[in-house]
Formats: sequence, structure tokens, C-alpha cells
Amino acid sequence: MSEYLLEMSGICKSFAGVHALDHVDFKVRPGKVMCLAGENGCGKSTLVKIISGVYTKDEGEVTFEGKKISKITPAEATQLGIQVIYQDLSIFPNLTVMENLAINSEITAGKKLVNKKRWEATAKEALSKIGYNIDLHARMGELSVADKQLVAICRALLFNAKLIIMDEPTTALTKKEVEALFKTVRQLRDSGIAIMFISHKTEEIFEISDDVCIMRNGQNVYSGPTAELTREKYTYYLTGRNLEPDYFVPKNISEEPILKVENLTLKDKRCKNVSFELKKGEILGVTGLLGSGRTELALALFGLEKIESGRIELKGKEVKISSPMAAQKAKIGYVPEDRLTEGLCLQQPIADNITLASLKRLSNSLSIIRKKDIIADANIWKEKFAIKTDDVRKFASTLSGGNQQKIVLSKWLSNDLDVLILNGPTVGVDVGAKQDIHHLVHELANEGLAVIMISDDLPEVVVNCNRAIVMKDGLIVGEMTSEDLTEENILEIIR
Amino acid sequence: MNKSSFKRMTKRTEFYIFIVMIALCIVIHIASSGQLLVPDKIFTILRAMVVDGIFALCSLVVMISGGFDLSFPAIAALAYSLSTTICLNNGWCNDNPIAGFILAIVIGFVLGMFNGWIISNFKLNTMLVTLGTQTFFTGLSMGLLKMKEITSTLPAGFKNLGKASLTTYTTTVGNRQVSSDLSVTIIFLIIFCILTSFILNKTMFGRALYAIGGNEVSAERAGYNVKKVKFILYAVVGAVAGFAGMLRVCLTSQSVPKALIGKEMTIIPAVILGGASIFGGEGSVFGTVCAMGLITVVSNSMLLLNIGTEWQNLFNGIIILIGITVSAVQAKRRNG
Amino acid sequence: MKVKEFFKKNQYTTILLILMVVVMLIFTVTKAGTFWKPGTWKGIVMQFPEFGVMAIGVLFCFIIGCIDMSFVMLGNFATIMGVQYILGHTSDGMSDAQVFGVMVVAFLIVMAVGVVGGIINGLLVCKLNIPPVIATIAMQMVWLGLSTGVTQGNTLSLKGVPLYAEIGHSDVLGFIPFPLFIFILVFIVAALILRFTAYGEKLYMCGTNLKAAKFSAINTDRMIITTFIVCDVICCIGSMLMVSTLNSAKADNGESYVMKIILILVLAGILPDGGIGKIGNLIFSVLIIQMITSGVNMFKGLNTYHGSFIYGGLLIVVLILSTFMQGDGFKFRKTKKIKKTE
Amino acid sequence: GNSNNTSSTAASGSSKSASSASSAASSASSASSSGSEAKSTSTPKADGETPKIAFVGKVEGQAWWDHVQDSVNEWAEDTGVEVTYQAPAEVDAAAQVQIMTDLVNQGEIDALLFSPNDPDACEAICKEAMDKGIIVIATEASGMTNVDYDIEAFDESGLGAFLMDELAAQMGEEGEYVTMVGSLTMESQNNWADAAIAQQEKEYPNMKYLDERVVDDSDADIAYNKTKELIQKYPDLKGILGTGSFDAPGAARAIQEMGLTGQVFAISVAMPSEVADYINDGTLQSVALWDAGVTAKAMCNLAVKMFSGEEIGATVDLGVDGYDACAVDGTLVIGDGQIAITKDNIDEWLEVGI
Ligand SMILES: Nc1ncnc2c1ncn2[C@@H]1O[C@H](COP(=O)(O)OP(=O)(O)OP(=O)(O)O)[C@@H](O)[C@H]1O
Ligand SMILES: Nc1ncnc2c1ncn2[C@@H]1O[C@H](COP(=O)(O)OP(=O)(O)OP(=O)(O)O)[C@@H](O)[C@H]1O
Ligand SMILES: [Mg+2]
Ligand SMILES: [Mg+2]
Repeated sequence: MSEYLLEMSGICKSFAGVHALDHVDFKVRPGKVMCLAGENGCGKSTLVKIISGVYTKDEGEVTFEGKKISKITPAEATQLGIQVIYQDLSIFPNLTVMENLAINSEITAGKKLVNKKRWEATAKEALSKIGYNIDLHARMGELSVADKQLVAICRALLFNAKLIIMDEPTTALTKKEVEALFKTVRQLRDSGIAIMFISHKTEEIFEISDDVCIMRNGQNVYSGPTAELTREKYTYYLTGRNLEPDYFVPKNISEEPILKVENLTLKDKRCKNVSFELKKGEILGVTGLLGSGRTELALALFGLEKIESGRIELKGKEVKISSPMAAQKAKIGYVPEDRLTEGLCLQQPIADNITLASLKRLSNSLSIIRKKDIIADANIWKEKFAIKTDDVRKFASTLSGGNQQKIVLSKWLSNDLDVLILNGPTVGVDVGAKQDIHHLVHELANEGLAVIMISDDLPEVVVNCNRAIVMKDGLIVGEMTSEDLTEENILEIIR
Repeated sequence: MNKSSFKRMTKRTEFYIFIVMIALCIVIHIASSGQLLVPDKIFTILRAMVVDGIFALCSLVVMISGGFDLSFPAIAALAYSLSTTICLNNGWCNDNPIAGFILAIVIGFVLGMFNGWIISNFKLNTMLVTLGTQTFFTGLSMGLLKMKEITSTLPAGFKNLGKASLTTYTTTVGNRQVSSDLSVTIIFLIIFCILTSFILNKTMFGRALYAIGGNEVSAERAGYNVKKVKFILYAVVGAVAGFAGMLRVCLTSQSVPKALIGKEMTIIPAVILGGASIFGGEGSVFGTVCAMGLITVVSNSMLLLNIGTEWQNLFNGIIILIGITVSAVQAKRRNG
Repeated sequence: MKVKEFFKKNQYTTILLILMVVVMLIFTVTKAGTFWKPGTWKGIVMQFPEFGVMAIGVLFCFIIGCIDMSFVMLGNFATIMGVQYILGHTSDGMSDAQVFGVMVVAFLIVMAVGVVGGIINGLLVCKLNIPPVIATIAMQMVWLGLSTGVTQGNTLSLKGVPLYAEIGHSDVLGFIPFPLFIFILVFIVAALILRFTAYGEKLYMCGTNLKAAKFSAINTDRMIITTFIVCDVICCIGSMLMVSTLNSAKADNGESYVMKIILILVLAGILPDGGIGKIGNLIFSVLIIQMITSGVNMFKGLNTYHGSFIYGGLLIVVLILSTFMQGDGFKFRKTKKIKKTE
Repeated sequence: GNSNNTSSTAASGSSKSASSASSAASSASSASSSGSEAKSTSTPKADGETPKIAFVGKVEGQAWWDHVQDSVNEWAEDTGVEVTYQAPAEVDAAAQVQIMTDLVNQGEIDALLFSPNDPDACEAICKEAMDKGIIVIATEASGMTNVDYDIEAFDESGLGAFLMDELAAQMGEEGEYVTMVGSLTMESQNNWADAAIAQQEKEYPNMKYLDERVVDDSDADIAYNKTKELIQKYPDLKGILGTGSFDAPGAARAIQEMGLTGQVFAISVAMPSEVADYINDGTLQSVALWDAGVTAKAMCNLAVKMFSGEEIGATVDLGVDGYDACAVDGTLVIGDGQIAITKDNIDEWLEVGI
């Protein structure tokens, strides 16, 4: 019996010529938290899918509990004690919370009939594992991302798992929920379960992990205890370069506010009496707990939420923003938080995605447009953002999450804008790319763009914004300027 | 608890369709000066619902799983045409129709298996596959096999089943006695409704359909053998369609190979009307039956309502249009 | 080696091409004498335009991810309105020029009805969030109902106005049959729109992810409505061709075209899921279907349903084949569509 | 065949084809290969040479038309003449015209025989066929101009009147009645119904038409449901006059089930095999029929006659029962094919296989 629960060596996997994994070695110790880190598209999710049997490896060896595994199905992986919480959560939006919680264990138990009482008991047991409370009969699709996530975690805990894999579980969670999750993770670890954890957030990795495996371009470049690693070394391994926190220094803030929101109340009351100002050259952070109404505020400014009362002023003139088209006309851009459903046409070329919001600019008066111009325009952004692709004519779906996010950003940045609203601009984006994106936003702000940055990532807000507002239950509960803009202060207000 | 479950109920499309159906029945009843909610009319409507109702259930389960079946009428037609032809040639079914039904079920099952095999093995878009198989099966039946109408020579067993009645209601209309039969076949509809409802709600197979309809990848990860579930689903639907087709033969005393062409175009809107989602994962037997009832009531009351023949198509279309609008608006409200 | 590259890039087109050649070969071997007669081919090119044109219209709907089932019945209603106008405004003594004038007005009426039909379909889909298949099936019933109501089911014959059919049966430039000419014209315009206009670009993007398009400041509602209008107007043109072949308008003419056209589009790799499809493939698939239909008529023992059997089977085979290739064809695989409701 | 390609058709005796000479010339170039084979009916054929005939029915896969197809094939076997039978999958004028277009353009036929779904829709292609020298013979197509002959099994208004007479006799020449058709878009069925109503107005003043034309979509089950509704709506309803072949079977089923045999009467055109049970048990007293198979054979015989250049006079013998002395009126050839099916003769007709 080896000291490792899971041992993988020389794993290779390629997709249509792309080497997603190139001789990766990977080991997990029982009862430890193993973090897998790496830039976007370095192959983390692919590795997970090989462990869980979704993909089959091209080459290499996998040993679980000392037994060699050649080919397994997801169901067999579950039986072996491997549980995965995927990035997309794998929930059933049309079923109730109870059903979502119980269905997996019922299937695994080989049950043929439904017993509502048993299901309910199972569901309650699952929730109790992390002391989480929610209406068991609510429809899953109606829950917030955070609630969905917690349900998915509870569900995984139901199994007598030996290894729980979480693919970026904290992307949609705020600090408070992350703490709750980590408490659970520690509890599980202490009961002897190995946890494998993927995250792009450096702080989290250092907080929770015992071991780290860092990957780059489909190869692992570091494997070992977290304790032996410093943050500098970590970023170096991850990106191949040394990164310094790049604080935003506003250089060019205008006298007059370009955007003025007064007593804005939405029809569905998710946002009440919101007032704030935004000047050119500023980056205004907006943060708060999940469901605090930040997204709704942004959508209202972008013409996708109905406004009940209040006014929006742009350059001193009142404007009515009734649709994204009106917003674009008013030179407001919005980068949505969910890139897959709101940001991208996955099965279309990268180039067409980048130019989607600027077709008017690229077409002539007869609305005739040339593919050549589209490609040329897209290539500019490819260079500027170092989007990892060899050809912008390839589908957006061929890119990894971080690179996809860059496309969504460039789609709006290629417009002539006064105000840019970024909702979670670096969710699921690796540190390197994150830095690139931040840097670019700084530059744009200093060139005179007014930016609103909605984010859960408190360090992100602190580093990148010169001002921030904190929201709670649809109300603005605090505002901070650069001097008192610290993580501690924000957390204090939220709590 | 009770209050919240009532609130949940009011969020469902079924609830509205049910209310609309009741309201419409009352309106028609009054407009036709009391001729709708009388036993003989109800018998007629129930009888008219048997075959379409079972077809609707077939369509419902497929739709819950996120599929879209255009081929079940073609399967039913081929199954009953072949089955009656074989029975006729062998002199079977003159006493009881069981052999014919078994044959039709088996044929339907085999054709359904063909659908299921293609859909589950190649993960193809179900609407396209069933469009193909629909055309293919119809071509097979009328082209290669040259199925013929069987009418007066239909084995007596089938005719007798179609005529058998549970109870007869006699009333005086004007100056004559008119009797109405409650067809035995209504039992099959009830059985199928209960069975489908049971399978959907009380078995893991049924939950699998909802799960697959909600998120196929998740269902696979959760441990369902999605391939197998789909294969079984389409095969069983084929078998049930074959059975329903055979029932139609009994009820009409004729086996007309062409009779069901285009049926899917009336069944599918009805199922959607009943709250099933074309994207999968939604729908219930109750809603489907209500919607089916609504449509059957309307199409069997046109004369009573004095709607001119040339305008009946329009009236039908508008009712469907209003119905699906209601259920769409309701779905929109629910999903926020 | 350019050819090789073309085939590699256009695997699906290649399959269609091979299919077409195979179909031609089969008929050549079995009925060379009849199949290669100019008359046979004249029949083929005379016949496919009327539904070929409609297929081009429906293609627009497919690309944006909608499906239109109402177009034939809408076209019938539109042409009934048009023909009624013609019948009401022509008399025996009129000169050809006058009759032509009336026909132009009738043409405008037909187009107007097409626009109205498109707007209704579009509104049902984008304002009321009714899935397009269902909305258009209901509209199909409504249009059929209106036509039957208006005409009482009667045929409106253009016997008294021979000019209409004369135009429909004339040859453009002396050798292109008028329907074929219209088909080519509509095809070229459609291809240019799809390839070179901002509308075409947006169409594919909306079809792939409507929500993302909306978040990119594209007026998606307008796109859907416009697309239904384009589709239904083109289909009305097809209906007018049908009126010229049949010399009459009627509530239920061309009923069989709905499924036939969906079949043609799917065979062409243009799917109702939206976002994909090359209009060029349409030519091959229309020709394949028409050759089979016409081919079946050459054989004594074969009936129309043998044709269904063949192209139903063909569709299944092509669907299965497509799963074995990469590139544009694998999209036949079911992709879970993001729900339209937000 | 080495016959010359003259376009006037002396045998048909009509002047209208003379005008087609010019348009024939225009199509001659594109149809050059077929042109050489197209046989003019004016030239007597060498002994033994037979025409190639195509018969286009209204729809594929319905018993009525299956019977026509069988009869045509039987005729072909008996005479050794080559006949091909085609029909559209649905009762759709457009689909039917496409088949005719194919047959005409493929240039493999000498005679085009058909029964149109929509007579007007077929005019253009028939004209083209005649221009090419193809013999064009229709049935159930009165009023068509571009045909050599239109053979009718009976006089159109005659059938309506016949149905009415039969129904009136059953109803005792009094009481209320309604009409029923397969679909409002089926022209001939609606014409017959109109003729029936005209007959009632003329002959049976004590009968009352309820101004209700019911549509059953050519589906006996719908006819059944509609009949039940009718009886509910009109408590005094006494007669249902259908003209489609699904009307009487459906109505009879309802009448029988409701116990109204002898109180409500139904009649329509129907196939014996579809109504045998009801005729035998007395629910229906009679239905009308003509043997469309025989009509089809008559059409084939006429085509052969024309092909061999035989002169068609004021009466013609088409060699099958009911058509041995047909009156010829312009292009209209009227036979005597109408039959009433009753308890007495139904067994004979069942044997014929309709
Ligand atoms: N199904 C697939 N087909 C083709 N290429 C793929 C597929 N899945 C992944 N890839 C490619 O493999 C590489 C690794 O992808 P993977 O999803 O494992 O990255 P990741 O490390 O999880 O990135 P992120 O942090 O953005 O989630 C990427 O270049 C991606 O484009
Ligand atoms: N007043 C409310 N009533 C019901 N549900 C609410 C309410 N406010 C928020 N929610 C739920 O919380 C979800 C998230 O809300 P919102 O988008 O405003 O959060 P956020 O602060 O933008 O968080 P994040 O962007 O991190 O998801 C909503 O989609 C909704 O389901
Ligand atoms: Mg990943
Ligand atoms: Mg949010």
C-alpha cells in the first residue's frame, strides 16, 4: 500500500492536435487537501475529467488505493469513492432541491422506486453536513448561483467518498460562504477524506491546501507541500514571470461626474434608492454579498432591468436607457458575469464574437460588411490581450475559460465607450491573465474611461479601484475612497 | 406548509389549463343551452380522447426527456396495418383481439427500438431523427409493403372491442330515445394515465426522464445510463403507439394506413398546452389530460356552438394559439 | 491541392456531392434513357423552384434558431388575397398592360400579407416567448382557417386571367424557365445577404446564442421579427410561383411542402437549432430530393411512398454518417439549447 | 416509332388543338428527343403497336384509388399495353401536378390519363402535354378545357339528384337533413352536395335543409363524432347526405350505436367494403357508387382507340360495362356507371373487390 491515495504518472491527452495534458505526474495523499493551480487552459479540468472517467487518457498510468485503473466510467469512479463537483455544478434546474440532493445516492444504491420520505431524509442529512438551510421544495433553477453551489457540495458529501474533487468551487461564492465551505473542507479532511481543489485565487490556495500542484501548458511544473512555497515562487511557477501587485493609480479624474445615478429604484425592488456618481478616469468598485442587487444595478444601467423611479444622468443630461442598444448609444458597455450564456456565441468564430458589438462600425452605410475587416479587427485584440489561439477563425469554444473572458472584454473595449461596467471581470481567470486584464483596465481608465467593477474578489476591488461602494439587500450600505478602501473595512460593512 | 404548496401549485401551468378547461366547459355548456355537460356528450368526448390521449402521453414522456418525437403516428400506423393484415391473412382475432394487439405492440416496439438505437447511440437531435424515421416508416408502409385499407373484412374481434360498452345511457331527445355507450376502451386510457403518472413520479426511470430533460450531462454524471434510458424510452413509446393505433382500428372498425399522417401536428401543441416544455424536464400527466380534454371538447362542440364549417379551422387554431400563449406567459412568469 | 483542402474543410458538402453523384449514377444505370433526357431535366428544373424558393426563406428562420411551420398556409392565404384582388379588378376587355398593372398591385398585396404573417410569428416568438415550432403550428392552423373561411374552401381559378400563368411559364433570356430564374435570383440575393451584410453576420450569432447577442447590444427582438418577415415574404414568392403552375389559389395547396422543405434543409446541414448552415448546400439537397421524386415517377412499380422511403432512409444515413466526421457536420448531435426565457 | 410529328389531332375532332401548333414549336427544341417519339393520333399505327399510358390518381394508398390502380394493372395485363400508375402521397393539387409534369417531360408516354385533385391546377400541364401530342383523358374533371376527352361515369348533377332521391325515399320525403363532405376544398364533393340540395328544392318541398355542411376531413371517426353532435343539436334530424366515401360509414356507426336505426338515415358515395356491415344490418339502406376502376379501364380503351387513329363519333363503345354506348358531347364522354348499392347487390360488389 502506497502512501498516496491517487497516483497518476505520465498522463497525456490531446484534442484534435491540442496537447491538453503532456506527461503529467500527479499524486494525492489521503486526508490532505491538494490544490491544483495553473493558468487558464493549462489542463486542470481535463485532468479532473480523466480521473472521474469522463475522458479517457491517451497515455499514462492511474493508480487508486494501490490498484491500477485502466479505464473507468463515471459511475465506476463514484463507486471507487471519487466524487467530483464540476465547474458547471451538474445540477438539475427543473427538479427540486430535495431531488437534486437525493437522486445521485438513490441511483448509486440501485433503487428502482421513489420513496419521498427516504429522499427527504437523505436531503436533510446532506444539508446537515455543512449546516446549511434551504427550502427543500424550491426549484433548483430558481436558486442563486451560490445556493446551487452549496447544494452541489452537499450532494457530493453524501457519498462515502475517499476523494472529493472540486473544480473552481469558489468562483461564485463570497467571502462568507467561502469561509463556510472551508470549514467543511477542513472537517472532511480531518475525517480522512482527500480533497482536490482547483482555484485561481491565490489566497484561498494558501489558506486551505496542504499540497499544491502547479501546471503550465499541460505539464506540471511544481508538486509539493504548500508550506515550502512562497507567494512569489507560486506566481512565478504559475506564470513564468514575477508579478507585483499593480495598484491602480488614477491619473486623470475629471472634475464633473460623467454618470450620476439618483435614487434609482427598480421595478422588482432588487435595488432601492441607489445613488452614486462616477467620474471619468475612475474605477468604481461595487461589492457586497450574493443577491445584494449589484447585478441588477448594472443591468439597469445597461437597459435590461425596468426602472421604477429615480434618474440616470450622463454628462449632466438625463437619459433613459431602455435597451442595450440605447446603452451602447449612450456609450455604456457591459461585460456580463456569466460568459457562457450571456457573453459568448461558443459555436462561432472568435473573430465574430469579438466584433459582435461593433458591427455598425465595421459595416458601411449599406450595412455591408467584410469578413476581412472582422478578422483584422479581431487580430488587433488577439495581440493586445494575448488571446491564446493560432487562428481567430476558430470557434470560441476551443478556448479555455480565461481566454474566453478576454474575448468578452475585447468585445466591449473595441467600442468607443464612456462608461464600462465589468461584472466579475476575472471570474475563473488565472493570475497571469487577471493581471493583464487589470492592467488594461487601468490604462483605459487613465485614458478617460469611467469603469464600474463589480466583484466578489475583495483583493481585486482593493487593488484596482480608487473608490468602492458596498451593497446589501439592494441598498448601498457603505462607500469608501482609496484611503479607507481595505479588505477589513469592506468585510466590516458586509457583516 | 399547506399555504406554500398551494402557492407552488398556482405557479404551475397545469393549474391554469385546468381552470381554463373548466371555465370553457361551463361557457360552452351555457352557450349550447346545456348540451355539453350531459352524460351522453361526456361519453362521446371521453371516447374521442382515448386514442389521442394515449398518443399525447407518448409525446409527453418523450418531451419530458428533452426529446421531440414526430414519428409515433407513423409507427402506430405501420404497426396496426401490419398487425391487422397478418391477423386477417391468418384468420386470427375473430373472437378476441389479443393476438392483434400483441402483434401491434411488438411491431411498435421494434420500430421504436430503431428510433431509440439511433438516438441513443449517435446522440443525434431527436427531432431530426424522428422526422427521418417518420418519413421512412411511412414510405415503408405505403411504398414497400403496400399496406391496404381493411374495412368490412376486419376480424370481428376488433370490431367487437370497439363496440363494447361499459354502460349505456339512454335519454330522450325530441321525441325519440337516444342511447350512448361509454366505450370499454376508456379503461385503457385511464390505465395508461395512471401508469404513466406512476412511472414518472414514483420510479427512478421516471425521475431519469426528468433528470435527462433537465440536464443530460448531469444525469450521466449522476450515474444514470442515459443511453439505456433513452433506448428503453423510445422502444416503449413505440410499443404504446402501436397499442394506441390498434385501439383506433377497433374504435373505427377500419384499418386505414394513412389515417394517422400528420397526427403529431395536433398532438404536440396539445401536450405543450398542457405545460410540457419543449426544452425538456417539464410536464405532467394531469396537464396533458386537461389540455387534451380541452381540445377534444372544443372540436366536438363546434356544431353546438353554431360555428360555420368554413370557420371551424380558424376557431380551432385560435383556441390553440390562445392556449399556448397562456402557458407561455405563465412559464415566463414562473421563470421570472 | 486546393481541391483537397476544400473537401477537407467542407466535409458535409462533400458528402452531399457524393450522394448526388450516387443518386445520379443509380438512375443512370437503371433508366439511362429516360433520366438523361432533356425533358426529364426540364421537368426537374421546372419543379424544384417553387419549394426551393420557400426553402431559402425557411433557411433564414433555421439559422436564427427558429422553425417556421406556417409558411405554406400563410403563402396560400396571401395568394388567395392576391388572386381575389386580380379576379375582382380584371375584366375581359382589358389589355395586357392593364392586367399587368393589376397583377403588380396583387403582388404587393401578397407581399404585405407575408410581412404581416412574419410580424405575427415574430411577435409570438419574441414577445410572448412561445417556442417557434409551436407558435407557427398554431399560426398554420389560423391561416388555413382564414383561407377556408374566406374562400369557403373553393378554388380561386385564374383561368380568366391567362397572363399570370403565361409569365410563370415564360422563359427568361429565352432559355431560363421563369421559376428557375426566380429561384436563382432569390438564391443569389439570399447568399449575398448572408455573406456580406451585418444582418447576415448577426443572424448566425443570434442563432448561436440569442442572449449573448442581446448582451452585445443587438436588437434581438427586431432580428427575430425581421427574420420571420424575410422568411415569410420569400415563402410568399414561392407560393406565387405555385399559383402560376396551378393557375389557381386554394386554402390547402402544397400541404406536403412543409415536411419536404424541412427535410431538404436538414439534409443540407441547415438545422433548426440555429447558428449553422451553408446556403450553398441547399442546391445539392434540393436537387437530390427532386431527382429522387422525379426518378421514382420513371418506374412503373414505384409509387410516391417509395420516394419517402428513400429520402427518409437517406436522411437517417446522412445523420448517422455526420457523426463520424469533424467540422460542420457533427452539429447534428443534440446540443442542449439555452432556454429562451431569461 | 417513325411517325411524323404533326400537331393537329384529327381524331379528337376538336379545333382547339390547332392553335397549339405554334406553342408546340417553341417547346420542340427542348423536347426534341421526346418529340420524335411523341405519336400523333392522326397517323394510323402499324398493327400491334400500342401506346404507353400513364394514369395519375388523386391519392396514393386509399382503398378507392387502390382499386383503380388494381383495375388499371389488370387491364394492362389483359391487353398487354404498358400502363404506369402514379399518385401523390396526399390529396394535394401541387404534388399531383408535379407528378404529371414529370411524366409529360420525361417523354415516355403517349397518353396521360388522370383524375385531378383540382381541375384548374391541371390545365397548364395538360396543355403542354397536348402540345407535345400526348393524348390527354381526364375523369371527374368536367369543365376542363385542355383535355382530349373527359369521361364521366355519370352526369354530375345526376349523382347529387340520385343521392337526394334515395335519401328522400328513405325519409318519406319529409324531415330535416344536412350535408356532409370530406373537406370544403374538395370541389367535386361540394358540387354533388349542391346538386343534391337543388334537387330537394325542386322535388321535395316537405324536406328541410338545415343549412349545415359538415366536414369530416375524410376520416370516418370524425364523421362518427360529428354525426353524434348533429343528432344532439337537431333532435328532429332525419337525414344525412354525404358525398365523401367516409361519410356514410362514420354516420352509420353513430346511428347504430345511438339506437336510431330507422329514425335517422344516411347516404353517401361509399365503397361497399366500407359499408357492408351497415348495409347488411339495415343501418344504411343504400349508398351510391360508381366503379372508378371500370371508368379507368374505359379511359384506357379510349386512349388505345385514339392512339390507333380511330374516329370517335357521337357515341362510342369503350368496351366495358356501362360504357358500351357513351354519348360524346364535345370533349365530354358520359357513361352509365352509377350504381346504387343495396342489401340485394352488395355481395356481388364485394366480390368485385371494391
Ligand atoms: N473537448 C475539448 N475539445 C478540444 N479542446 C479542448 C477540449 N477540452 C479542453 N480543450 C483544450 O484543452 C486545454 C485544457 O483545457 P482545460 O479546460 O483543462 O483548462 P483549465 O486548466 O481547466 O482552464 P480554466 O482554468 O480556464 O478552467 C485547453 O487548451 C482547451 O482549449
Ligand atoms: N429580493 C430578492 N428576492 C428574491 N430573490 C433574490 C432577491 N435578491 C436576490 N435574489 C436572488 O439572488 C440572485 C443573485 O442576485 P444578484 O444578481 O443581485 O446578486 P449579486 O449581488 O449581483 O451577486 P453575484 O453577482 O455575485 O451573483 C438573484 O438571481 C436571485 O435569485
Ligand atoms: Mg477549467
Ligand atoms: Mg449576480
